[in-house]
Amino acid sequence: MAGEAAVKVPYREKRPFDYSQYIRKGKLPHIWCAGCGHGIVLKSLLRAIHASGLSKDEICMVSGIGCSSRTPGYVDFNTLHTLHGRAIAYATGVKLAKPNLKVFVATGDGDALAIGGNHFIHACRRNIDMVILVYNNYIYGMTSGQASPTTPQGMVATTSRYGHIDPPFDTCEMAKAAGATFVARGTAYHCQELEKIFYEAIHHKGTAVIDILDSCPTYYGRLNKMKSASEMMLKVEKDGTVPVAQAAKLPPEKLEGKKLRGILYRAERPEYCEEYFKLIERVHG
Amino acid sequence: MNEKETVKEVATKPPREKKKWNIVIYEELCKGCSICVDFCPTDVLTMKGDVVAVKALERCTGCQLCDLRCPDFAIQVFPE
Amino acid sequence: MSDRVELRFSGSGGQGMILAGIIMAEAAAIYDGKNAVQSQSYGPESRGGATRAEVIISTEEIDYPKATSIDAMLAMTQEACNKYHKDIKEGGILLIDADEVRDIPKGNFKVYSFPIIRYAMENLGKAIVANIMALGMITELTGVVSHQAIEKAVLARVPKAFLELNKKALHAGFEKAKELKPVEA
Amino acid sequence: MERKFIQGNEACSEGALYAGCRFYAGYPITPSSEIMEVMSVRLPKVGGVFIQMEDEIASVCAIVGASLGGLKSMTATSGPGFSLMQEGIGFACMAEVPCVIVNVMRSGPSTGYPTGPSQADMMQVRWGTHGDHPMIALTPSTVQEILTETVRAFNLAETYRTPVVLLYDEVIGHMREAITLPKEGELEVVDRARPNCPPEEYRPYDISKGEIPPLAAYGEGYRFHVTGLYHGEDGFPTGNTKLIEEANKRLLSKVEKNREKIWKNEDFYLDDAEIGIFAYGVSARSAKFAVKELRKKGIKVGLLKPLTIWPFPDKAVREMAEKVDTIIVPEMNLGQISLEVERAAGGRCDVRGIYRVDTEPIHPQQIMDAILSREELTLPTELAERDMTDG
Repeated sequence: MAGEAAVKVPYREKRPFDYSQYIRKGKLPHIWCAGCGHGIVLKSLLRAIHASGLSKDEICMVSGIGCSSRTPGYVDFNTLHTLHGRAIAYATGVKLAKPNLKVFVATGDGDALAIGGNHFIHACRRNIDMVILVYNNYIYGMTSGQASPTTPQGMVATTSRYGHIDPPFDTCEMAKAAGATFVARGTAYHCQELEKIFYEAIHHKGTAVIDILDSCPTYYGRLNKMKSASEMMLKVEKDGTVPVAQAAKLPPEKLEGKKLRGILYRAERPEYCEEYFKLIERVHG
Repeated sequence: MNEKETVKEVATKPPREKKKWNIVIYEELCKGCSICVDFCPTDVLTMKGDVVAVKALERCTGCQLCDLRCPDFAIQVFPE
Repeated sequence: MSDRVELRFSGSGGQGMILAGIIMAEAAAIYDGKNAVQSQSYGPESRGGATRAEVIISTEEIDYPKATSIDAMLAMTQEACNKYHKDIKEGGILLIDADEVRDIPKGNFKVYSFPIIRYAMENLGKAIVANIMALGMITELTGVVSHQAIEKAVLARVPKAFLELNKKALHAGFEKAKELKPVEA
Repeated sequence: MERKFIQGNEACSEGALYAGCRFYAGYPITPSSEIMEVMSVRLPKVGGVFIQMEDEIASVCAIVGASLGGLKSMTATSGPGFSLMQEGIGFACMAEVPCVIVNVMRSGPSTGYPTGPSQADMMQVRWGTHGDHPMIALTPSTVQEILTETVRAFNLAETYRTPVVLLYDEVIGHMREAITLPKEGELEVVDRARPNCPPEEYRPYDISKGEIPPLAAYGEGYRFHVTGLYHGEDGFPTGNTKLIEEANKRLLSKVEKNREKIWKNEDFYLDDAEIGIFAYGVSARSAKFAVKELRKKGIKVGLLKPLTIWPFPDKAVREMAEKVDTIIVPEMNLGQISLEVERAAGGRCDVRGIYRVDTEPIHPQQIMDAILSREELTLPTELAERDMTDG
């Protein structure tokens, strides 16, 4: 059942939301630059987690290396900050050792799709239960602005000064093709919609991949002549995307250059841990 | 949902005395990105040097968008 | 040196040489109460080409696990025979498949020749048990393990449905080896 | 007592299960694959988890994840895979996560000769990952020892909160010997220290109560943070140079300080030896054979066989060096451990190597010949001048 981004969330959180119940004491301010969307994404996630009723002890958040991968350090869960690209592999070990944990992977476009591409597709193939958040800001932020596997063609990075010629990956298409059973795209700009996508992803059994368009004003913005974080959010996240439900009604020319937003794909398929524990029962004695 | 819908939602609530809001800014957390200022639907906020400041609290509708889009946990809107 | 006995089973991949080696070693180590080490050339050869398994048997501790001077060697193909016979010790034994190994190597060792594969095919009905028959012959020619031990070891390793067939092959090996005379150089 | 005739690699799996290993993640590679094949069959039967990962990098990461989830975890590989695992091993050292990595050495560098034995990963194991780091590596040379040393590898990993490498060559991994399976309780099995403080007080790297802090498991109420960055006792990244230096030093010292407890050697005819041999793995078996033969000829040769190669058995080598004229180091590489022996001997005696890198194990005759005609021995440092075409 593809489509339907307008998910009903059975709650109306009292505002303002008390983030401090999830943020580790003394860890703010975070290291992210002014205008970086990662904080918006994190806040959306925390609200969704709260709505889902998961306790902090039930959650494990694993990350690799990069700006987004600093997320676990701030949140009061079981947290693991690992090697560049390898978060999903570590998360696989944690999940199989403690299948009752809800495992989140905080990763970036470079971390998940370049150095960690192999682990990414194999997690999708196994359909192991974890929520993979790809903070996609089109650039390597931590290492100061090199091109990533999602940098659009023609854009500038510190390693593509003459305009990037590599075609980018479409995170969602790749996740779907590799076998992920929940594939969605959200943006930091549409933070409430993102919260709902997270909420749905948390309740999904299997590999959930969310491509989160998010901005890096410090490098991507500056190198590509976007004056402010807000301008980037409007150009890339607001005007660059169309809700999947609306897209069906739009003529092709209106969709050109736009990315679909919302839950793009959802399927039911046996989940890896459940299958393994069935196997244990089968051969146990 | 976008900010316009939120505004509408607030606006269509049964007529009653206009609710008042307090905006709390945690200056030590604000990095001055101005996202909250740029996206405030009723132009409540402004930049004062490197941090955000309230310029017209009376216009605040309590939509919370400044909080929701603040990457730095630096602004919150409380009902009075 | 001690009573160290070194055996080498060689042939081509798929002829069951490694299994023969394992069974021989188990006969010694599990059923005859001796020490045994089995090792093998483990290479592309194991999927065809020349393959070899080595078994060292001794009542004492076995240190070096590979052959140093071979007491008895089985060669089921010409290629394996050519490649591996050089380590046979003076007075040692080389058992060859008569049809497969036409060019008999020269050396200070006794060569016994018997059409093992043909015999297994014609008289036992399956060429696949040639390795077990050869195992019987090596047992008979060397006396390194007892008949009971090798029989127990064979029966413990082969599929249930083929117990009788393998037992027959093993005993055919014992019998035929008794009649064998070394090939005149 | 159950006597079984099994392969070295199978014995490794037996040892792992005996030690309580309940998680295996791996990727196939000759000559170690039998370990994972056996684990894939046996683990689910004891309620453990086996997963075949997409590569060796993923494998080492998964076992660290599972270990943090509270399970004793292992992987096995060979040289090329071990190279890929290095970053993950460094992470396990830094984050102090117990795990066992088996390296069944084949010839290299690169793909080399996949099915030929070697002992050429000795230094890769010690220094393969970047930065200063502790390392415990064990070198069994019999099938029985593979079992017992696998158990010991888990015990050391759990005791010292560090990765432990079990290191043996293809010959030892693939040969079969009769072994006795230990009964339950016969061998010591160590489990990691768990915290007993209230979760809110738990600090995963707090050394105030001992140099090896207890390790909580994820999902059991202790919501702690683990990172590969330099971290303080609370586990969170730090840029404090004093803390960083202390942490770096403690990582090494927690192993070095305890090396007397970690060392394990076997000696053979060393008491009156004039010539000593230092050998591990299959080379130790060749050496023992040679010692027996040479003793029959009246030549006073003895053998020191390390079961712990890292931390290096300095003390045992030094003691041997005080007794003998020459220490001979036969190894299937071009002098990795012989240099280490030379360092430990500290000029007390001559140290000479016998090297073989043609994918065949060192033949006992090679050792005997070398000892009988000493001029054929090579100084470790003379290697470059040697005629390398000479077998």
